[in-house]
Amino acid sequence: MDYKGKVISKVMLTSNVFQLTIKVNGKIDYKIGQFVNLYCPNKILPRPISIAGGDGEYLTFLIKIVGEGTRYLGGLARGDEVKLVGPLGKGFTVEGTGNKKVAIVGGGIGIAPLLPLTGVKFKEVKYYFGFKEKAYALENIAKEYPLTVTLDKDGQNIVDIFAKDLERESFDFVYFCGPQIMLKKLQNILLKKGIKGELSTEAKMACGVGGCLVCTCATVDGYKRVCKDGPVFSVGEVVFDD
Amino acid sequence: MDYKGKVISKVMLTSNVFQLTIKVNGKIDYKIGQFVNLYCPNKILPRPISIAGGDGEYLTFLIKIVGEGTRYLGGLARGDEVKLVGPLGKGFTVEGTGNKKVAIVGGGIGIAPLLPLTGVKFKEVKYYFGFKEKAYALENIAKEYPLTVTLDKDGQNIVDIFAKDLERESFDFVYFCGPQIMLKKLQNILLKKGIKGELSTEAKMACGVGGCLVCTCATVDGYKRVCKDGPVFSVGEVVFDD
Amino acid sequence: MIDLSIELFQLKLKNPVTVASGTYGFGEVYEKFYHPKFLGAITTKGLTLEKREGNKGVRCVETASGILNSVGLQNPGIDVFIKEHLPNLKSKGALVFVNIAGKTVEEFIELGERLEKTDVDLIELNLSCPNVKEGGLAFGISPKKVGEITKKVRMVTKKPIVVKLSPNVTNIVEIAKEAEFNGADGLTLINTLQGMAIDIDSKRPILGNIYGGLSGPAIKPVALRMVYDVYKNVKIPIIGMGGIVTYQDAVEFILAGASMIGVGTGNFIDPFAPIKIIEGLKKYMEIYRFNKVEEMVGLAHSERR
Amino acid sequence: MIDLSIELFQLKLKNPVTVASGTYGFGEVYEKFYHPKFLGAITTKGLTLEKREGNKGVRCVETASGILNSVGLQNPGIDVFIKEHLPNLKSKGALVFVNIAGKTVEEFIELGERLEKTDVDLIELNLSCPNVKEGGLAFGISPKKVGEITKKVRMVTKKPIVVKLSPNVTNIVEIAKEAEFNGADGLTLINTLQGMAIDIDSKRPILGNIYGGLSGPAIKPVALRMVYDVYKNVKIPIIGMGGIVTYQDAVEFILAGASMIGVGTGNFIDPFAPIKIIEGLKKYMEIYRFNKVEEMVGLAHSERR
Ligand SMILES: Cc1cc2nc3c(=O)[nH]c(=O)nc-3n(C[C@H](O)[C@H](O)[C@H](O)COP(=O)(O)OP(=O)(O)OC[C@H]3O[C@@H](n4cnc5c(N)ncnc54)[C@H](O)[C@@H]3O)c2cc1C
Ligand SMILES: Cc1cc2nc3c(=O)[nH]c(=O)nc-3n(C[C@H](O)[C@H](O)[C@H](O)COP(=O)(O)OP(=O)(O)OC[C@H]3O[C@@H](n4cnc5c(N)ncnc54)[C@H](O)[C@@H]3O)c2cc1C
Ligand SMILES: Cc1cc2nc3c(=O)[nH]c(=O)nc-3n(C[C@H](O)[C@H](O)[C@H](O)COP(=O)(O)O)c2cc1C
Ligand SMILES: Cc1cc2nc3c(=O)[nH]c(=O)nc-3n(C[C@H](O)[C@H](O)[C@H](O)COP(=O)(O)O)c2cc1C
Ligand code: FES
Ligand code: FES
Repeated sequence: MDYKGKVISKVMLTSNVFQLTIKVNGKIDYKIGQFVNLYCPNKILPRPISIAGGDGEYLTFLIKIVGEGTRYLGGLARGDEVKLVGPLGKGFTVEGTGNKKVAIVGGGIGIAPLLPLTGVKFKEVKYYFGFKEKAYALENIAKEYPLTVTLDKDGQNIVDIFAKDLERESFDFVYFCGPQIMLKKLQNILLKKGIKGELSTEAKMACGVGGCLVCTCATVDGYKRVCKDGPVFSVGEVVFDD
Repeated sequence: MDYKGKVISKVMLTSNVFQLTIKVNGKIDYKIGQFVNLYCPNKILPRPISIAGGDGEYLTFLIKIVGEGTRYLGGLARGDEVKLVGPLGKGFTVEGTGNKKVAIVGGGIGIAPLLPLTGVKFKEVKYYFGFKEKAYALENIAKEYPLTVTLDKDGQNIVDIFAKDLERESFDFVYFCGPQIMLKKLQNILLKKGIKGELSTEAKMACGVGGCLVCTCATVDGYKRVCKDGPVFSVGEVVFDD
Repeated sequence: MIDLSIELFQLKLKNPVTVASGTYGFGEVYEKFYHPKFLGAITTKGLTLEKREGNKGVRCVETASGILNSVGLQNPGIDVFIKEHLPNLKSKGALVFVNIAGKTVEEFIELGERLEKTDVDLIELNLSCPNVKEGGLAFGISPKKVGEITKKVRMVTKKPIVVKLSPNVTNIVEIAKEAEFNGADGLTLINTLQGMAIDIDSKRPILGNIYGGLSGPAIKPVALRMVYDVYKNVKIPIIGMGGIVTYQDAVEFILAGASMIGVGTGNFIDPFAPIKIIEGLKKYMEIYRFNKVEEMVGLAHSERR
Repeated sequence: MIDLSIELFQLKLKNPVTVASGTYGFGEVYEKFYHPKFLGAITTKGLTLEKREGNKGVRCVETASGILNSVGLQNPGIDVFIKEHLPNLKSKGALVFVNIAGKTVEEFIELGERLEKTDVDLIELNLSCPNVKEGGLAFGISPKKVGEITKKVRMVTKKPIVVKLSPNVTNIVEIAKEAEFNGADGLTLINTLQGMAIDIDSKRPILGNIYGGLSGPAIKPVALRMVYDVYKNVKIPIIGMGGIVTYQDAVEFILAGASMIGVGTGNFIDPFAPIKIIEGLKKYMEIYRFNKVEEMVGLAHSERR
């Protein structure tokens, strides 16, 4: 469960988003959508970060610098060591989707856990990856990942774009991740249309393994632990705040 | 008063003592015996470290790793930055000693503040530098500094050796620094013989500039601040514990 | 030979290391790191009579060398615990300390009665939770209430009772004595310090519950002081906790007077912390030639050696 | 235009930033870093009637994000201060807040009387020093004593009086109200939390005085909570302190209800901390379009915005 990772590369994709690739002293057999706890010596709690790719021996992360922990991670350089624990949480359901037409909708850094889905065989798949800032997007992300990226158009965000497509196109299953407000909007749309799907949500965590109950989110079955019962939940499960 | 230093070199002299040379963004006009506060990002308080040499633009330190702060400093590498404040404290009196025969007595890492005295002209000077561990001494220290080093002989420490010499030789002035027990013993000897001198003492510090009063030591005139009224005191001033 | 085992509360413990209530769930989630039987005992999350959902909104913030939590005693209720979690826990071969929290004196009695019929090994009375509106801290700051609850639970169970004290008081010694006088077999200290944090952008308290309990290395000096003071004034054993992450921390608490120590926030900082502490204690005892933990307990009180 | 000046205690302050008593000497030693007149006010080391040598042995240990100190009110005595230090301080153009500590009620009165005849700007009653045997904390934990001392000093001076409270209590609000009721013009909170540390090699408490006061970032969540609670319950202004190092910390305290903030341990962490805080406050007010500090005070109490 606990590993030492050696930094293989760190690439800044934008001024505050970077791709980190590490080699693990072992092999992490992960499910798509799972995350690891990365330890930052300048903070006492580890930072939960989704596995954005890799074969388990090598792991790739896509990380946005938002505070001291991620700033530390952003300062890592080739050869540095990083302590990690994982894989943690429940992943996306990808069994039995081979005959399904799916949409994958990601907002901002929320694309991270969705990226490994690019390796899954679906009957048909369409990506909706939206970014607020220009620089964040296309040129760099698309260069690094084998994706067709649908970009934010002026005034419209990725959910609006997807909703418009939904008017003339239908999907069997939707995977999505992004800011809370986006998750809420999209879940409402899917519920109304009766489309199934899974989302990955976030909460401030402490243990990351299900022991402390600080990371709960409200669901139709009461509070659940994002770290252990999630971060992936089915459409309709999570009850978002107003 | 506050500077940024760039590490020019770090040389391990023993397994836990290293010589650190930094280039300061400015020039620190220091007196021999003064110290600086080196900031360690993993600790909240700075670490007081004697200036062991250098022209003020370049500074050399001799540091022993004893805890987390000094361990951090020992991990610095060429090119790293280190924040420092100084010069702090009162230095040794070196005015009017040109016609004096002096002894310079240092124990272990206590030699650090004494090293710049090698650049002072005395009528005559004799060094007594003692080390507990073999490795600590001669080969490495003497290689780095233009010194004749008197080594600990079995069962005898540097104070014993110096005391024996005092039986057949006399000195006008003694500079010394080292563990508390050594300072106490040597001060007693000098008081008895009526020989003048100065010692540099230590205390746990917080501010380093005289504002907080945590670093006091007992003197014949009451408690004094080691950081501001010291660390150099005249023989007879400091009242050591039993 | 170094022997970490210790007899306490009429129990024979493998070693003096447990986990702090609320940081370890019901023992199952840390199994991927090590087998729970290696611990001296497991301490469960605080249990109430009825199921509790806990507090709304953000429940945790990291602070300088500490964390604030405001879980608010989320738990499935004592009956679910007894039926679903306890058998599994006991089957692991670990001693089980159960932390309970009543909203009223009667609830504490009821909780004690229900546990009396089970095979839990020890009952820890949580008279110090800062994150609930009723009971909790309100009881823990009153020596009288602490005495009363201890006495009444004492009457319904033969199991060892340990009273967990709050640091948010003027005089913890007075409260400790009251617990001892009324029949407690031991004391756990400390629970969390009340604190808060504010988001300077939204300009609102960060935690949904506004207040939270501060734990972790930041509070160690305070916890240590309280263990030291209480040790001087009571005869029953102390389970010390508050910021313990390394074996060095654990030794400090034992020297201050703790017969046993608990790791809480330390589990988040390093999931192997309890195991490393057990190994470190052994090493320390080897170096300083202690054979039994008992020889170290309270040594910091003796004259300069 | 952003205006950091603030009127408090019938004084016009350049800005709401002072230094915490005991961390800044009598203002002279930090002059090599910046001119004291840039501060809203200077607060002196605690003064007593007679000269005090302070505590023996080690007086400071670093802990996780904090420090323990046990200086024990070393100071030259009030008369030496008035004669030798005050004129120099006043000549700097800074407002001078004087922290005083009596062993008895009578000593507090006497200290107040002597200061009344000087040009100090404010008197801070230290009813919370954990490092002395008489007075200090023993007064600070008793609402009655706090009230009595406030009232009696009030009678001998027209200068503004601020009462400095201890966090080592069950109910700081009750004590704050007592000070307000008896005529305090303001409150300073918090003083240090009582703590200790043990050397696991010598197996003895590290501090010569065994106990010390914990300060620094570690205690910030506790200090913030107390400022927030007291603000809700009193009308007089609060000088907030406890772990403030950056302007973000300062903003948290102001939003919680502090009209002014003090930097203590922060001075050791960064000698320029108070100056950087003043600059940072300006920047923050610019971003969030505040014109006066008063607009920010206590904002965390208002409904979600
Ligand atoms: C299951 C899970 C998977 C995650 N996967 C990723 C990932 O793949 N890549 C990634 O970059 N992040 C991911 N995150 C978010 C990441 O864990 C946090 O951004 C990180 O912990 C922040 O740490 P910090 O020390 O940098 O910031 P902190 O100092 O903890 O916070 C700094 C500020 O940023 C705010 N903040 C915290 N988290 C976020 C956030 N997610 N977005 C915006 N502001 C935030 C805080 O409220 C605070 O104001 C994931 C989170 C979870 C729960
Ligand atoms: C004026 C002055 C000048 C100094 N000059 C130098 C110098 O030139 N070179 C140098 O190496 N050190 C020097 N020191 C000592 C140095 O400041 C300390 O060793 C350092 O602060 C320890 O920090 P740390 O974080 O590594 O250890 P800490 O974590 O603070 O302490 C670790 C352990 O080591 C013990 N300890 C602390 N200081 C010492 C010590 N000096 N010797 C042995 N054990 C100690 C502590 O009690 C503790 O148990 C000087 C001290 C003073 C006051
Ligand atoms: C997330 C979390 C949940 C907690 N829940 C409980 C609880 O249910 N009952 C209880 O008595 N203490 C609870 N505590 C307090 C801890 O058991 C412990 O007393 C405190 O955290 C201090 O120890 P530490 O610094 O090692 O964490 C909780 C602490 C944390 C951090
Ligand atoms: C070294 C030191 C000395 C102190 N001396 C005094 C004092 O004389 N009088 C007083 O009221 N508070 C004293 N204090 C307490 C501080 O003024 C302040 O209340 C406390 O340290 C919390 O603030 P901080 O975390 O910013 O340091 C002292 C604190 C320290 C660290
Ligand atoms: S982070 Fe501890 S339960 Fe989820
Ligand atoms: S370290 Fe503050 S007075 Fe010496």
